[in-house]
Amino acid sequence: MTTTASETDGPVGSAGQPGGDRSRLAESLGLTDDDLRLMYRRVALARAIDERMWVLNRAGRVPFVISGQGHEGAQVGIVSNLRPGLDWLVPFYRSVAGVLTFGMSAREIMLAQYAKAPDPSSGGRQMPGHYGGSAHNILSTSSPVGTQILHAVGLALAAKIRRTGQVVVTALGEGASNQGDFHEGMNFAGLHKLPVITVIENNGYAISVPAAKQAPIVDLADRAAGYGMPGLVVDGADVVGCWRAGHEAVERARRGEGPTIIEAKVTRLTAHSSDDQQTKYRTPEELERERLRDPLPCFREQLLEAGVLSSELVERIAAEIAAEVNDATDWAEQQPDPTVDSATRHVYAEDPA
Amino acid sequence: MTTTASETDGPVGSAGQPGGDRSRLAESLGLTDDDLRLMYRRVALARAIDERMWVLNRAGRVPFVISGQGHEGAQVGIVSNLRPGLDWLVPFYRSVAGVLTFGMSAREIMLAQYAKAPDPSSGGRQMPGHYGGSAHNILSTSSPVGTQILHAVGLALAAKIRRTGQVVVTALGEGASNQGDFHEGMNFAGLHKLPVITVIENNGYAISVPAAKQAPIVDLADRAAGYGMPGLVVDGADVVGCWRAGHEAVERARRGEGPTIIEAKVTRLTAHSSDDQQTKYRTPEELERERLRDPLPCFREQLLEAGVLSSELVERIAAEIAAEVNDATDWAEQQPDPTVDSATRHVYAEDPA
Amino acid sequence: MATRTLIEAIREGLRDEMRRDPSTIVLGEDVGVKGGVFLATDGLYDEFGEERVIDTPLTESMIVGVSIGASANGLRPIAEIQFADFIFPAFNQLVSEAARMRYRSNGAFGCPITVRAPYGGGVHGALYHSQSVEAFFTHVPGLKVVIPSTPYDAKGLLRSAIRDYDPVLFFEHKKMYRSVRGDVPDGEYSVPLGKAAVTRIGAQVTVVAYGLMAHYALEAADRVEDEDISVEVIDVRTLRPLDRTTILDSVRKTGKCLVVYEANKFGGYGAEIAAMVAEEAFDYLDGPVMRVAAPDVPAVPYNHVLEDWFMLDPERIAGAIRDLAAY
Amino acid sequence: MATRTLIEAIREGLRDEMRRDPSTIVLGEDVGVKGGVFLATDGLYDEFGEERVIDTPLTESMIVGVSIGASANGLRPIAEIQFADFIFPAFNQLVSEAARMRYRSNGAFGCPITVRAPYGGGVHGALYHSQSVEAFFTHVPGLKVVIPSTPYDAKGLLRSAIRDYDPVLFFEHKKMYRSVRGDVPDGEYSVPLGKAAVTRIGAQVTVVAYGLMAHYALEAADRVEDEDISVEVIDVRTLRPLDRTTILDSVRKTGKCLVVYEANKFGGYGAEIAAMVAEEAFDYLDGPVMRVAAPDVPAVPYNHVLEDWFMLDPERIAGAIRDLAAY
Ligand SMILES: Cc1ncc(C[n+]2csc(CCOP(=O)(O)OP(=O)(O)O)c2C)c(N)n1
Ligand SMILES: Cc1ncc(C[n+]2csc(CCOP(=O)(O)OP(=O)(O)O)c2C)c(N)n1
Ligand SMILES: [Mg+2]
Ligand SMILES: [Mg+2]
Repeated sequence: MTTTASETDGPVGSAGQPGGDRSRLAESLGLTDDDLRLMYRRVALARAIDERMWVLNRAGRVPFVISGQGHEGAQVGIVSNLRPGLDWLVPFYRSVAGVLTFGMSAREIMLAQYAKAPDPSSGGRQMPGHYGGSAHNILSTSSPVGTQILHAVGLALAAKIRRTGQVVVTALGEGASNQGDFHEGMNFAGLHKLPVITVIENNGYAISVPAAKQAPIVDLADRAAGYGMPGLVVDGADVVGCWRAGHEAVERARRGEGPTIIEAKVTRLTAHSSDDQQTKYRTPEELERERLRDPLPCFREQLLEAGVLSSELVERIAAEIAAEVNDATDWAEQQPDPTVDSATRHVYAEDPA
Repeated sequence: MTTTASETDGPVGSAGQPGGDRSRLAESLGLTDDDLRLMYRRVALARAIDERMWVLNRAGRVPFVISGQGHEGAQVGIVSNLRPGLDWLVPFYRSVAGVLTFGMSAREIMLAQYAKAPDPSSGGRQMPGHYGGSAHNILSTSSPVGTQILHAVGLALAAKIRRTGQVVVTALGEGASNQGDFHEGMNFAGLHKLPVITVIENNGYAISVPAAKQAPIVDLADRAAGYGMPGLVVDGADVVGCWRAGHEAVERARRGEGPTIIEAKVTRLTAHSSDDQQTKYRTPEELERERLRDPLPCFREQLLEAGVLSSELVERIAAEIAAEVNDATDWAEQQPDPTVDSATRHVYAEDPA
Repeated sequence: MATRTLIEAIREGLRDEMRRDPSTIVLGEDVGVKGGVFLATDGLYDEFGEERVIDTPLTESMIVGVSIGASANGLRPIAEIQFADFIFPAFNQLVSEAARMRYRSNGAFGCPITVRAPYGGGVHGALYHSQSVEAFFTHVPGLKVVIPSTPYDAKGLLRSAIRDYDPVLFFEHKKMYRSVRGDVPDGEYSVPLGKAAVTRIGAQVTVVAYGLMAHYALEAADRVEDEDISVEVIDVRTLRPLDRTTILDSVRKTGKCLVVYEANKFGGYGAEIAAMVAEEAFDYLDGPVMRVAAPDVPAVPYNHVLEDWFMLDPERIAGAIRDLAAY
Repeated sequence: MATRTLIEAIREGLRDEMRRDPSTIVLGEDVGVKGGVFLATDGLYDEFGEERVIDTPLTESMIVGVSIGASANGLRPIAEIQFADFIFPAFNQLVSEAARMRYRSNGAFGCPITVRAPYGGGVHGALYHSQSVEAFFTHVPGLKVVIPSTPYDAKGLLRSAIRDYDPVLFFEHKKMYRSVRGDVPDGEYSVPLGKAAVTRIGAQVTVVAYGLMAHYALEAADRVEDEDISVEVIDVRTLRPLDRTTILDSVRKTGKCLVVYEANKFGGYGAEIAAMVAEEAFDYLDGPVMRVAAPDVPAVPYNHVLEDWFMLDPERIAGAIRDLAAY
């Protein structure tokens, strides 16, 4: 598993006994304990950044939040299998953990949250959550749901034609998977056996519309068969299981054997966005119940039991993350807003050459 | 099975021994021999009208033809299960036999072919093949493929809400089934268990693009499972088999048990349209081979063997059909063209009341 | 008479029509239990049940296409597209199908559907929750396009739209939902489609606008009043079919015309009004037909600095009025 | 120099660019083995193989959406939409995605794709094989829109479109494919985007047109010549970005402007040109800016009587020129 620049000299490297003992769990996955600690750190960091976004919103410091609490396990598990710098990620607005895993820094995410001029996603032009960045091979994303699927398939087509060996991962919600673009994209991907992995992060709701009112089937991954590709269903609270599914799919794509649909059953731990009142359509009991499906504690327990994490290490990581999030927040808040004279730039290419 | 006005005093009624003996075949289907003869007559009539269209085009009498030679068996077999006057048909440009079966007359079809003022489909405003008519519960159809699926689903939604007991049949090509509207429509139909039957008439080509370049799977009906509905595959040359599938689907819909996708494997015996040169992408051998899948002779043989048809009857029906087609052609050709002063009518409702 | 916000007037219009006509249904994303993301349909689910108030899957083409089919079989669907920005997946169904059902069938079939959608900027909606998309539809014969600017008109025009026998696109400015209040009669009334309103009478300059800009135009007119510039303001209300007479009569009187719209200037709806005036009132013009509209960048950027830069305001409109008056 | 039909020039333009730039691919329905329903891509499949000339499934949104993604990963896709009438399923991908990729990413990503589509009436194409859809796209910042009227321009502009770094919609009038011939240089040349052409010099009336109407405008100018009406004709060629200077300079000279377009008049592209002229050349106008365009019915009906009624012809344009000249 590849670590990204910002992570190499992180706490994890220092945490794992260099070349030291290897847990059964890690061994069974062909990973090192450090790899697992890194995955844990990513889940925890994403959560911490995400929670900070909501704090800032409630404090009136940022007007809008849409994020991924409950989705982090699936994103980290799957995206950890990609090669930053080579592969592509085409995220959606819940992909906080996904873009972090693929190389975005906490600072870059906070820049988008504050919509500041240096924001690599859009220079403050898009709403927070619309991640992208050419430096990270993360394609710019828009708001209309489902459109990104076709872009991911197109990236994969180019990868195949140009023989770059790239693999593309894209993510969307279960609601978006009912859009026509999903059908057209999966059909083409299956037809040309393109190296693209489509992750349906099924959190059971499209804003207020429950899964039962969205589609007549329980597992949307079942639709993969109709596109001549494998469809995997994984529990989003089982980070290791998500990694396994991602590993299998990425390897298949890398071998040129074509696309995969992975449906991760996740939970939405927050309202849809800061504009939504979910208590109007979700009961307290349900919200309570859903907490049990939170990937963060589940993964932590698993790694503690496996001896990959110790309570000391958990605390150290938590402290380091807290510092990282504070730094990202303070730093981003101090960055300049985009200037009016920049507003007309980049409607068209500036210097074609 | 219901006959339509134009057919009641047709040759078939007179042909069958009134209340007379019943073939095993008819018995096994719960039909009478007359029903089977009527179906045969519809297939044969559709073919005769269709061939006439092409003759007229080659003779320079009509500028354009798009029609359904090879598709008639599936259309007659399935649509024969509907109740004219109650149910709905949402056809496509190959549905010559389908609309005939559902109540359109040879004259009405020829009016569309000549684009004359009395043409019930569009008053000569649309290209030939865009059948529709409020008198027959045949919804007006357009050229963009796949859009009609959603209209059929909408008709079925209204049928369910208004409790009319109506069943809706719509048809499209396998190429069109890859359009986003198919996905969105099937998902909604399955979700609300709507009384709509979607017939994919798979003739192996979307103009020049062969099935293998359209989708990664062989049987598009397999996609039905992803929409929580049954998917049936039938041989379009087996008219009786198509009737059985249609019967099963219509009964299910009528019982309120929801939609069905029927994929009929048909053959396209002509070029895509009079504008297409199919020899550029289909070999003589293939065209030769495909003739074996022609539903007309297949059905004729079957009914002769079953004793439902006799060679005399076949000839009499042929003669009557020839007369009917001549009458329709001559009559339609003499009808007036639409007038210029009618051109601005019906952009908006004329007298809302 | 009761005072209502724009959203309340729309909600009441929907409720009243659903009570009056059992063939009406409401369908869209989150319109049921949640009552819509702006609460335009709040309460309808409880009153009319899930059969007539349908929470649909996240599929706009289906929402419109199914409405078209249902309208051919005895229903009068009122569809909500959650944001006008998300109407594009349904573009083919609206333009190729809804708009032409009647014409292509030579009058055999109609398409009595209403498609509501919140539009407009100034709410931190950024590129995809702020657009003014009217020009994509006003060019389409067979469609009707309505943009109300007051609670009174919103309820009255919505009633007419729902009762209309043709497809009507009904765009509601989301910034006005709660910021604009006005009197709405308690009883039954409706405002006919196809009629513009002269919302301020003046002598020197005619300002033609709609939606939020119809308000800003009035504010701008106030600002220049004490500079002795007399402005007549016309609220278009129905963009298609357009009430040409009211606009032309006004311009023939004032001799000057300013068209204001929130959308991108190039190729926007205001271009049609300007072109019509330039063609049909030429002899009466004492100055160029001017347009004030949004800059030609894709849409409203998110950051407040950029958003403020993008959005028109009364002062910019007043500036154009001064220029035109001084011409 | 060699004489070419419009379709031959386009085919050569595609072939030459594909030979020059290995990152170009062609994709669309029937563009491969069949060579396109109008044979615009005939021969490309044999020369470049099925990897670079892709017969796609019947899915327009995919064709455009996949082109967008491929263009972000090193390819220059040239997509064909079989008929402009069928571009609407891809509307969301074109307007929400292709047009905004650069702006929304603050310049990080571009979208160098070319989308070709045959448009226009007069070929018995009826409601869905005859449309002029340009106005739906010329309103969109981020898109470029080109409509050539001669083989020379078609090849030269197509080259520029393919080499451009932004999404270009390239509309070709299907009636002109084989009916219009003209000289095309053998060697390498290109025609820049964003420049209109004065195709006839005159003094009294400026006629602005594009596509088939650019030819009809010239014919109309010939007809009124011996009535001593001197007409200047401008072929817009690139509708967005528009060459305002060439048009305004001409109108400031002639004092009269007629805009001709094949699409429905109301809200059509010509409205923008008329509005611009009325606003920026007002002081020079000796008559109203007039427009001649199609009637406001959904599209061209099929029956020849109705089709002839719908379509503009040189005589109708000449009539408008006479009115304007006499003004
Ligand atoms: C085409 C389109 N229609 C509507 C919306 C408004 N909208 C934003 S998110 C959302 C729900 C998405 O649900 P899902 O795909 O399940 O993703 P989730 O938010 O649950 O992760 C909706 C309706 C949109 N962004 N795009
Ligand atoms: C949206 C759209 N795109 C393209 C076309 C042009 N076109 C007409 S028929 C056709 C092929 C249809 O193939 P299929 O759906 O298999 O039906 P078939 O003609 O084979 O019966 C195409 C591409 C169209 N009518 N609509
Ligand atoms: Mg969801
Ligand atoms: Mg086919």
